[in-house]
Amino acid sequence: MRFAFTEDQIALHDAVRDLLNDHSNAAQLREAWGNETGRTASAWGALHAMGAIDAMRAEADGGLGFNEVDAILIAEASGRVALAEPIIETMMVAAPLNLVTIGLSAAVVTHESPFAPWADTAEVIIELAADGIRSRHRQDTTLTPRSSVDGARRLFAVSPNTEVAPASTEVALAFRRGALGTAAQLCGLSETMITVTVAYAKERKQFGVPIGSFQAVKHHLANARTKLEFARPLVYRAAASLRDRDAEAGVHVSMAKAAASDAAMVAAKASLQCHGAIGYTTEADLHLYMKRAWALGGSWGDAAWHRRQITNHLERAPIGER
Amino acid sequence: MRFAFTEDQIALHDAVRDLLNDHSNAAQLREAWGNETGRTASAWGALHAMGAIDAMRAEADGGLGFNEVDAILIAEASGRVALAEPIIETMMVAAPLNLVTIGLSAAVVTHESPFAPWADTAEVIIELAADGIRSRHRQDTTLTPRSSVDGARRLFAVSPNTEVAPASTEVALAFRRGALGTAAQLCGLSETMITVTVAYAKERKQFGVPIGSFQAVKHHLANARTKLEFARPLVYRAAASLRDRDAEAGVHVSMAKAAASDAAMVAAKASLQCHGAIGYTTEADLHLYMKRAWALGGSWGDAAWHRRQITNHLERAPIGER
Amino acid sequence: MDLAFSPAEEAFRAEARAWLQANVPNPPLPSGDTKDGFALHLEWERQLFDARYAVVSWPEEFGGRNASLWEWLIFEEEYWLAGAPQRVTQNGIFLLAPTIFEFGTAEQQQRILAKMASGEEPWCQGWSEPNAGSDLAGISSTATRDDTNGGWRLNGQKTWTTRGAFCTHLFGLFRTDPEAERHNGMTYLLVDLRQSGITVRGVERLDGDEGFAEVFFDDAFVPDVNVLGEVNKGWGVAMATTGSERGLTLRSPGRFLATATKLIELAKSLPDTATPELKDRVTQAWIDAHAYRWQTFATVTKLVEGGHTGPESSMVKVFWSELDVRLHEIALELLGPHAELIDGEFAHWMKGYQFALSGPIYAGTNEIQRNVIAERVLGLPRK
Amino acid sequence: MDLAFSPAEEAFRAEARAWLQANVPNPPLPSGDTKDGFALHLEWERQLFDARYAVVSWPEEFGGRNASLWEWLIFEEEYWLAGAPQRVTQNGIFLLAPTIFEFGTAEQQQRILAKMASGEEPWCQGWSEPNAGSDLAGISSTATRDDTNGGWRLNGQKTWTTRGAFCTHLFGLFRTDPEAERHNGMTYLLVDLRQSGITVRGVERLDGDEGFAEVFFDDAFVPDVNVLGEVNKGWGVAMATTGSERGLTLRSPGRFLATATKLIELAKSLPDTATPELKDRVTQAWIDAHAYRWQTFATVTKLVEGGHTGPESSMVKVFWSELDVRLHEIALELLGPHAELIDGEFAHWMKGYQFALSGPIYAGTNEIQRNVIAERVLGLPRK
Repeated sequence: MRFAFTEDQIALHDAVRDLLNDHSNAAQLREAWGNETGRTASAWGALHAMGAIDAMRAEADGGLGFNEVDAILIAEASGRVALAEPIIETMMVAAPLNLVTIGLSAAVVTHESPFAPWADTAEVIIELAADGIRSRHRQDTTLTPRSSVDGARRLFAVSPNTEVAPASTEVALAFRRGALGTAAQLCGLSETMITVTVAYAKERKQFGVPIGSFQAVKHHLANARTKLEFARPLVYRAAASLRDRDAEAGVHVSMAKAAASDAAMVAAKASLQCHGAIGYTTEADLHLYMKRAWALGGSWGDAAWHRRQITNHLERAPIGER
Repeated sequence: MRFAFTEDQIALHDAVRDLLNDHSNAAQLREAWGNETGRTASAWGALHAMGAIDAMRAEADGGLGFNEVDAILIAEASGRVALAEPIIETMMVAAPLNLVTIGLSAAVVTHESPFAPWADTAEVIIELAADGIRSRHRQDTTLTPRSSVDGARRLFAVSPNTEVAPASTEVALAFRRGALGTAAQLCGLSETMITVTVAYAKERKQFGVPIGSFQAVKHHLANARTKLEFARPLVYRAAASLRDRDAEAGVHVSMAKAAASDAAMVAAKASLQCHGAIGYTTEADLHLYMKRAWALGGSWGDAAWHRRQITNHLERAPIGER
Repeated sequence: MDLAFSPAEEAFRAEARAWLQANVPNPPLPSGDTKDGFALHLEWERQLFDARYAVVSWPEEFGGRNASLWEWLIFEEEYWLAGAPQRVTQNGIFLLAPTIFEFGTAEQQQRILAKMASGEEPWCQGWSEPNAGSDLAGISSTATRDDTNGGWRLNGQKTWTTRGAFCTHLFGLFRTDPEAERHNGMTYLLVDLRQSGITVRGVERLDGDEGFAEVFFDDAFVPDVNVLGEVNKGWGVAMATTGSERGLTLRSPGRFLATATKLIELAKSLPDTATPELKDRVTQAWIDAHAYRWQTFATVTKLVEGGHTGPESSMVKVFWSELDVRLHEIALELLGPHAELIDGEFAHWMKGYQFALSGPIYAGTNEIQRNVIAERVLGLPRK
Repeated sequence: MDLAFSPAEEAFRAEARAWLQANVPNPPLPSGDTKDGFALHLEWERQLFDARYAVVSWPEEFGGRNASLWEWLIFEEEYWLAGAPQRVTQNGIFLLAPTIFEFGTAEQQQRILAKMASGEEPWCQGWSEPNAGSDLAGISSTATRDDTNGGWRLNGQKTWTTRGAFCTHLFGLFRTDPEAERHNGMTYLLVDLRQSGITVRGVERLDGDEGFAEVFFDDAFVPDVNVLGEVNKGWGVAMATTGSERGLTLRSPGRFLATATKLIELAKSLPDTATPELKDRVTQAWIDAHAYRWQTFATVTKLVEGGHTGPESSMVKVFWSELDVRLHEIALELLGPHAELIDGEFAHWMKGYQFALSGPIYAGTNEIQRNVIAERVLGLPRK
């Protein structure tokens, strides 16, 4: 048993984090909200250049042969900056299955996430259906734009695919990777919301003292931090279970997504309340992260949906399972 | 519309409150915990002498002809002192149906409250069954004692009654009166738990100041007080609906019991936490009220059970019902 | 205890319901927190005013009906049940007007009230400043005596002024005695925003609407006739208003009953996602909306019989604001992956959620309200 | 990241499981917080000790197995899964012993540890005083120098001393420098309770057991060999212990996993009352128990690799204590009107609930812990 990342994994994470701080900071994210595609100017290219986008592709296919544990810290780092790029869809869903050309992006729809983010700039639209994975080039689909509360997250309804699905056993794995990557992003978002709120609470004064010295503010943020502390290990464990093709990996992913979604909702609410009125404007950066958290909390199965999968599992499972 | 009690009703409440402070204070309640019957030495007699026990009996039958609104403040006052007497069972269930001799006590079992409190000192055991009301003299039953966490609340399982139930339309009314009286008691208990905790928090010092000056303690108690503030009106409204034989009275009683049970659980938890270790001993009075709250919260249908009745109602009801 | 409304009250309800059914805009108006939407809302407010439904509880001379508190509550229930628009005049008619009725001169009442209610002169609230939010007594905007012109010169800044970019007038507190400390030396002033010396900058709210404003004062002028109450006694005057804000008038129970009803409809329309655990939470929220209604009825009975409300209003503010958040949270959970959409048939839930999130923050954060409950309702020590 | 235990660890698990299955008392022992129950528990502790399962992580010379942290965690999982009794020696072996290993002399270790682990000399904790609960630095019990006898004379009172009425020894803080303020001038002393000068009065706990005690000192004697660490440096020594209390050692994840498993069994056994909304909460609690397990695994990995734990342990304490309450609350809701019974097949849930309620209070209330999280994990200002 060793429940920690390797030095290499951490070094890679740090490199991705530094890259994203350069290419996807709050100002750059605001630009993405306002531009045509909703995507950042340079983050995708930079991530591609360092090999992150295609990291989970086999080395023979031009990737780095990363497994889910290798990739999960990249996903978390992308969440920390609310990266406005289809990284989970591409890095964790499409690329390891070789469904997209190296360097290009994919869009994904599932029953639990029927609108595909950034589909208009994707090479392929992938549908994770009950009976298998269907993949089409964007040009072969009709995209209908929908508006997300997250202004950078350009959503599209996709015209139905009437093709007979290719038989595939990978659909469960692909869905789990997508849900897991989203859970990791939610952990990153929680961390950022707490960080920006702590900074604000140390600086903002009322009644002659920083508002962060009030016990009510402290306890809001302590609760959020504690929720995150106990969500993150479930995400890392699910990553390892997926890597190991554990028979229970689906349950572990559901635990991770449920916990990460809940933690992000708690962090969002605590952060907004501690910001007070300034957090209620778009002038504070908080809303950039909070709205992404709202969107991702309900994507790839919300917390209640994942808990239901676990409940169903527990009704079948022998007692004592862990 | 006048949503308030009359001066007469308030005067009667005050008289009952004063009487109970004399006959059912914490010391007297502790005696009841230790004695053979679990009942107080003098409260029942005193309540009988002032006419409270049989208040809901028709005047022609020797009562005061009280309706549910007249009686509800008596029930609440009895909860405030955690009265160790079967007052709800007798005053609100048995007496108005003339099922018990004036001055004597009744015990009641229902599907949702299968153990009858203080049955061994009751004249009659009443069963509220789906098909009607069955009533037997205590001597015609076999009582098996069960132990409640509330040491004064002597519970008994009652041998099955195989008689054919008399057809009765009163069973729903009787159950609602019992649930409503219990809801009122829970409001009284919430009030007392908050009161004793506020007193302790003003007196107990840590770090050189009263613990009640800490924002965390303040907010625990503010939450409890707010829950009570919004539970009590539902109890009073349900009393009036029952009095008026409103077609929706059953729903209103369920709203009252659900809200009062939840409020009492919040008050109990906040009170214990604010007391700290002293509340975790039986030397503080808090436990007398808290344990009664736990017991009554689960009796006559717990909060979840009552919410389910309302959910079922809402699924049938036309939209716009209020 | 009498739960029935009188025949006259029921007749008033029927009349209001009929008028609203005939007149409520359909499809609903766009948000009143944008420039164009605000203008459309003012047209609606004018229509209400002309039918004498804008301010039913006011005296007839100012456009009201002398309606009782009960009738006012009935009207509010019908108003929200009919799906009628948010009141963009609300900060004037619900927050400022009660203060003018209590502290204003006859001249002020004549000059201000009817135009406020008709929407001709919409009012915004100038309370908060960049360094004075929860700590309202920390304001630093000044009003300096201008004897030459018989009035006051304003300097400083207000912020988070709801709909400030669209209103013609502002009411607020300004420091008139620079020597006085904290709660003293403030004066309640009524400011015409349509003058040089005032700059209004719209601030984008969470939901993207320009619903907030920063208001900058640079020697703006307020004549003496626009002092409300006594000079240097503004804090006491303002507290009467914040009492209104937290009390009966801002968030009538009808509003949450209407939302709860819509939530039940939503759950019924989504049988696949309305799981028993979500339906249980819908029911809980529905119970809470009714609890708020009956708690209000108890308060109104007390007021009608000559009683007063006190710090209990802080419990009311905590309750409705957190109920409003819960109602919308449950709706968003019902909507699952559709919750994030701000177009289409469900968009109003996300919009409403964002609006609801302001409830625990404005009009005194719920943290401050809980302090008030603990200290002034329960008697716990301040320090 | 390697989620598998080694073959040796799995072998240890199998061995422990087999031994526990063969030896765990069945039916379960009565509560260890009564005089008779305590004695029966000491027999069990002796049996554990003889099989070298009492303190698996200790060196062999004191009765342990030199087990790794992983093996210790494995043993704890098996221990609770087997339904084995609460450890009545826990305050000694989990709170005092780590301090003795760190600060104790070789003589103290030889004299004290094995007898503590075997249950021959059960230890209780003398931290709290009537006026020093959350505010531990506010203690006023004194230890005065007795040069004649080469030791210290104790006066004052300790309270809420868990199982104090049944233990032979007490460890705690006493003021040795009356001039020093608050955190200074305290000494960590090891006290033999079996002497004149000490009066122990049992205090009834919430659940009716005599699980607490007040301990009165009236010139009781402690020889110099029973000073732990340096004189007047007791606060630092004690803080090492409270670190243990909040950290890994007191509440192993196995305990909550076992409760969560029992809760699932309970829900399955009560199909009529296990509504979907309650089952959803059961699932949530089960997720939380696993979250605690994996968070612990992350901490253990860090410790094994030479790292340290810091104020993060306050998050752990908040999490397990509130999880324990939730687990029992859900069980009581499943039991409905049977929840209040303290006899019969379900009685252990109400008993367990009452025990769980102490979790957010003792070892530093969760309010204090949240302050620590805010100030020392997040860096918010103290004042």
